[in-house]
Amino acid sequence: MSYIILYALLGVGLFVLGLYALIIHAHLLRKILAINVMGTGVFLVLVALAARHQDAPPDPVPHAMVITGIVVAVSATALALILMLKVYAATGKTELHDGKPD
Amino acid sequence: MNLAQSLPLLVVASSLVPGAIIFFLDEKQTVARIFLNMAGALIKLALAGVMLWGIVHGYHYEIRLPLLPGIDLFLRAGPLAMLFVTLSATLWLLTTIYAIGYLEDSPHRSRFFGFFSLCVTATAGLALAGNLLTFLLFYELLTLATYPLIVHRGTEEARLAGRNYLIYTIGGGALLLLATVWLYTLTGTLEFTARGFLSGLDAVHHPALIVIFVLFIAGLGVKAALLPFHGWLPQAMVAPAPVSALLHAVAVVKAGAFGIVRVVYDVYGIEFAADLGVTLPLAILASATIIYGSVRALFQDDLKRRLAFSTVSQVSYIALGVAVVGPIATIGGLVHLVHQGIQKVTLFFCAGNLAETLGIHKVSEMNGVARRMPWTMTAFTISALGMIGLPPLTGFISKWYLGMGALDAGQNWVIFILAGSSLLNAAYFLPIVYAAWFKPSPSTWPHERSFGALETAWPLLLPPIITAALTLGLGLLASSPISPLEWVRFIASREFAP
Amino acid sequence: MTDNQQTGKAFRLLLVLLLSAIAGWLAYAVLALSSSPAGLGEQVVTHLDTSGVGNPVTAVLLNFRGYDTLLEMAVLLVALLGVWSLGGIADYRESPPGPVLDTLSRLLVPVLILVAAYLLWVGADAPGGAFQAGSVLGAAGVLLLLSGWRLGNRFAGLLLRAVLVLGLGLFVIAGTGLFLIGGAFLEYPPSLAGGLILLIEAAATMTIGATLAALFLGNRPRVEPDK
Amino acid sequence: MEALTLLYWAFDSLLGLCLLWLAWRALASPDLFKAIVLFFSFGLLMALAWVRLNAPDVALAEAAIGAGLTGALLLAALARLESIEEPISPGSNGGETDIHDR
Amino acid sequence: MTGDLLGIPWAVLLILLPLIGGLACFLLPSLSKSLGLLCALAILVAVGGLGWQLAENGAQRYAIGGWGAPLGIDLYADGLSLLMLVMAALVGLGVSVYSSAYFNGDKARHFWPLWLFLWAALNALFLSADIFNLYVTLELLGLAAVALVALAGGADALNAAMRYLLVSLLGSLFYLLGVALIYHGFGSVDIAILAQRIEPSPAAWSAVGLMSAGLLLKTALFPMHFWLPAAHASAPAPVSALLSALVVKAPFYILLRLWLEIFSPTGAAPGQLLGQLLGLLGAAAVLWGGIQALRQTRLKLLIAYSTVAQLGYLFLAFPLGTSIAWKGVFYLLLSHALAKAAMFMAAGNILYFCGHDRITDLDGVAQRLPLTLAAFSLAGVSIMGLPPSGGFVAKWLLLETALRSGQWWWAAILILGGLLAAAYIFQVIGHAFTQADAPAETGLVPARMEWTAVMFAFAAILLGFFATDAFELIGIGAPTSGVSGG
Repeated sequence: MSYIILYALLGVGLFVLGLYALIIHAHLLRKILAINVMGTGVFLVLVALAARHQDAPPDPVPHAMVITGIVVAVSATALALILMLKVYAATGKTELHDGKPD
Repeated sequence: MNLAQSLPLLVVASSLVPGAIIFFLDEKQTVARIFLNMAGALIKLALAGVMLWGIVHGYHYEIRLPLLPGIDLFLRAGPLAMLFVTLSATLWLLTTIYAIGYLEDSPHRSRFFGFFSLCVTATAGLALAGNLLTFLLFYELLTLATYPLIVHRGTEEARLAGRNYLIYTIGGGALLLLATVWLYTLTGTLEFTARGFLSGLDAVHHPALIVIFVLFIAGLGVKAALLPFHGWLPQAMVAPAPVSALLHAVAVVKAGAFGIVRVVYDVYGIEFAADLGVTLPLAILASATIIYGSVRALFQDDLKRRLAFSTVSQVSYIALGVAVVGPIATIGGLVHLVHQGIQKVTLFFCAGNLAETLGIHKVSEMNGVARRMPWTMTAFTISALGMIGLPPLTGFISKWYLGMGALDAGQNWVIFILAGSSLLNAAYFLPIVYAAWFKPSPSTWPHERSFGALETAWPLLLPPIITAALTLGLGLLASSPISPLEWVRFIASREFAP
Repeated sequence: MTDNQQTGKAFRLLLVLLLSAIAGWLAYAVLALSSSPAGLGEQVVTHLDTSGVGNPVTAVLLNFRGYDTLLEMAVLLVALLGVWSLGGIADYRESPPGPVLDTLSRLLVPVLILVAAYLLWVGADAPGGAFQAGSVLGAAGVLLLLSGWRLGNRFAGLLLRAVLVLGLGLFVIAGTGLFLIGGAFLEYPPSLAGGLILLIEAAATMTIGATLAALFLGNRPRVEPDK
Repeated sequence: MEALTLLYWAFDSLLGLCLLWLAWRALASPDLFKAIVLFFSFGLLMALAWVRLNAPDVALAEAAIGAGLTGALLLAALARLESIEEPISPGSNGGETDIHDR
Repeated sequence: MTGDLLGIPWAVLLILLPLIGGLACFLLPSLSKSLGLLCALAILVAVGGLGWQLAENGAQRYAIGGWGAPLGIDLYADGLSLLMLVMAALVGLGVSVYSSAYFNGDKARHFWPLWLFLWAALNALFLSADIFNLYVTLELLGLAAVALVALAGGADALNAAMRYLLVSLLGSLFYLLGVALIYHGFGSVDIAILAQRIEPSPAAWSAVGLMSAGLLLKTALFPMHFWLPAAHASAPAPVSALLSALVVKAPFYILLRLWLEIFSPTGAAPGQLLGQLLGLLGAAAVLWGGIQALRQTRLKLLIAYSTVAQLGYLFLAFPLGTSIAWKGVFYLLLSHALAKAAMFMAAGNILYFCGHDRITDLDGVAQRLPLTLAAFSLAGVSIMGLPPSGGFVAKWLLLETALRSGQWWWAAILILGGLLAAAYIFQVIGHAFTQADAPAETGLVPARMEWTAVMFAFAAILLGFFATDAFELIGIGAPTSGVSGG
């Protein structure tokens, strides 16, 4: 029971840290890193709480969810990176220009 | 879907179907377009006749189509509905003939006649509406159908007038929608019933009903050109003559007045409205509009703007007739619905003829025009005198009944309003008639077009003559069984059962 | 966020406060959760024998929640489609691979392929399975791409697309097949379950490997026979 | 408290702190390359965390995809970012035209 | 014959058809156009089958893999999902026909597989009854939508696509954290089971907050709408139609599902508070969207901001909460989808015809594309909520609930929103009646593109007449049962 809480809290911490970085940093690559860190945070919460009963073996369903999540995360990251490169090639900037009035 | 049910639908479809087809006609297919227009108009007139005859013999024509959960699209050919449908059918036929002549070779005629037919469909639907929702549906459809007609010419001025028209009518429509929904939440039904369906509601709702009444009058007042909401009407004169004729005599303005009649008689019931104390303010508002309209008309040099302000005042006679509680005043108000329509359409036809053949737009340019265009000017004079209210013309009858109704209801101040407005009418019509007949005509007209033997093209000349004859005929034969006066008396009897 | 320093600082402070409040609340919620009843663990164990696989995670991934995995394969494919539809980007590796990379990749790639096969096989009863094997295969592909190897023209067309589609295609075909022989969609009869899952996993491994390598490359192999 | 649970607690808290510190440095470091390398090591340590939560499948997936491939994608993207930087002046209309010169 | 026709699991077919179509289009790019259209028709037939099946034996629950709810994943189809599927099928068919003329060559090769996968994601999302499965469908939807937006290729499109991708991922992560908390709190991810097990607890509240925040971000409700206008305006025309009509409605559908079945039982005081907040944000969206739409100089941006405003209407039903209000929302979803698709296609035609969509220079164009302008104005009638359109029915029902429950301020918002819509739509239509010298030498815009736009607009108007029997279909399985009658 003991270390589960630690990892679950760590998960929440990573989630919030990633959110902070996503909002603060303008560079697209950093935003993508932040999204990945947030994702890892959520997965940590999912898996940590799955093992909260010391005696029983951990609940496999969250593990399957996390594996699916990781694959989804990597595909999203790949698309994001290539899109970032295209944005850079097209606009010459690695930040999102909000030219249009909000 | 037996015949009794299909008739109201057929009346609405008789202008919708040709309109839909005309939209897709190419500009050059004039024969097809004329045929479709005329066929639609004649069929609608025939159907209206059949239904008129049917109602007198006790048949019922109504149809219900599911629209909203709990409320249907309900078309019912009651006597009041038939009054307006017949009026709009006849005047649509004449205006179509006139429009074909007027827009001889101008661009976008398919688009014009398409929306023209849509307009009349909306008017017919609005007249036949059996409940407030159906009325609202066709009321908004009318707004959408008339906007393209106003901006038909595409000039900057026309588009500005169109924009103004929209601001007023869309705003009015929103108020009407709010009032209708609010009423529905209070009563749970929107069906028009002979002496209103609100008398049953308990007293706690009365303040809400007053506010709803104000919303109704505001929403309908926009189209009926009541005082604060009349601004769009004079500006809409920039539209071609058949559109001004259609707007003022047949469709838009009458829709507003008809709406007020429906709301007061078939939603609130005249007695319940009187108890609520809303009829008097309406009467005052109508009277104020009558006087205001006539006064403004005095100072308009442009002929069509003068006629527009005259309409603003004339339509309020109907509102006045409705607001004065009593069967005779009701008859006066309702019959004026028909009479004003016929007289005003004649005046606009004549104004269109003057503009089309001699290029005259200003009253000051009309000296001695009667010698050049005798037939048009006789029609103009007959209708003008009818407007003033000289016996034996139609205008006199409606003012007579209005006056008698006011006396009967003890509202003596209405007599002064009627007298005053008749004087004002005379003040802004007689100078025109005098100038046209007795003043020497100028050497050359602004830009004269000759049409051979006749003073102007026959499709431009025939409609005003017919409507002028109607003005005269309905005046003289007012008491004959088939006249609108008899029909209105038949309607009023239902509203005021002893 | 090119705001000037002063508001920048205030904004960051506010943001930190807000986010730490959210973190605090979430931590409280997670703490409260730690005492709640167990999840679906035992149900998975009870049904494990009829799922045709020993490892509970693979059982959940491929059998109990197979539909999730099917959609997730579609996600992978859509990501690749998206990357390819963005048009090409600069292919950075011009210079020939250095000697170290060259020998390393010659040694490592066969080993990686062997590891992938092993992971795939062992996935039935021990930790492993399609995704892990696929990603190791993908790593081998990346290594090859890094050392300058490119797919020959003949393979870059329909064949490559066939491999990319194999995993999802087989999954869908298996699912509909199972339905046609009378079960629900994707309902493995216990007897067939083991073999079928292994077949699907093999196809998935190939597809995931190829897709991840293609995602790394970034643009569609230029030679398109049937453009 | 026997020594073993004490040891677990020490290890977990150390791992947790290290993960948090790595994530924070990865997101906040000024140099992009250093950020990616830190993210890389964060991924590997995460694999260790999954093992501690006895989720071996997830550990494998994280090591192979999370750290391995995502790291490779990030590094490739960074390399391409720099390679695009010199030839095309920012603001040109997309790098498409000169891609096919090879 | 009818026995087994009813037996076919139309729900599964609805998901597999676009998936297989997408795979086939990817494999054989030269045939993609015909495959795509074929697939669109097949899906329409499948939706018909499902509708008939629902009408016959009520709401359907289909256990995938035969395992049943807590362990396996269930598909659940009731009136609400049928409505969304019909919407997706209609808009999908129209967009497919439009795109067959709009895209050609290399762009078409990329468009069709992405579009069919997006359609598969939509159908899977509308049918799924499992909140983690909804996460995967949301991701699939997001990635496909981003790729389609980026298909336009220009700097704006790429920039908008990037922002859209980041927002979509952020929203999904919030949603996933909510799913994690709910799963560990109540032991299941199936909506029906959760509906029974859920009771107010810190985990439940934070899950409600997180999931709602994630979904609101993806639905672009007012404060979080910043990404929508750029994305919907710079995407190619059929894609903008898809985004506004379907993609942006999917997260709203999930929020609706969760709200009606899971969150409303926790309808304690904070639940009402959240409802009022959503209503407030919706009202702000209606006003802000309308005002911004008025200020736009480009047509597609105007339509995009109109979407922001119309989405605001959808959230007005949360504080109202009665089943009539939900009926209004359901009908608004459908009529807005059709009308907005028609509008974006009209804008696409104008862009296709004269290369720009600056509203002030529309004069010459409006004369030459009468059909396109007719489509825009008919669709405008529905957006404004003027009778006889579908939009009017929805506005009427919402107004009725607002006035009946005494919350007249929502009624004021509805009326004001309608006036704002009238303002920005007639601003565009006004240009149609200017003097155009040369008569229309038509034939430049492919007929298919113009006629699909007109068909959609006409359908939005016709919706006004079929409200009653549409509501019978939507009522199957009583999607709003969890809500007070009234």
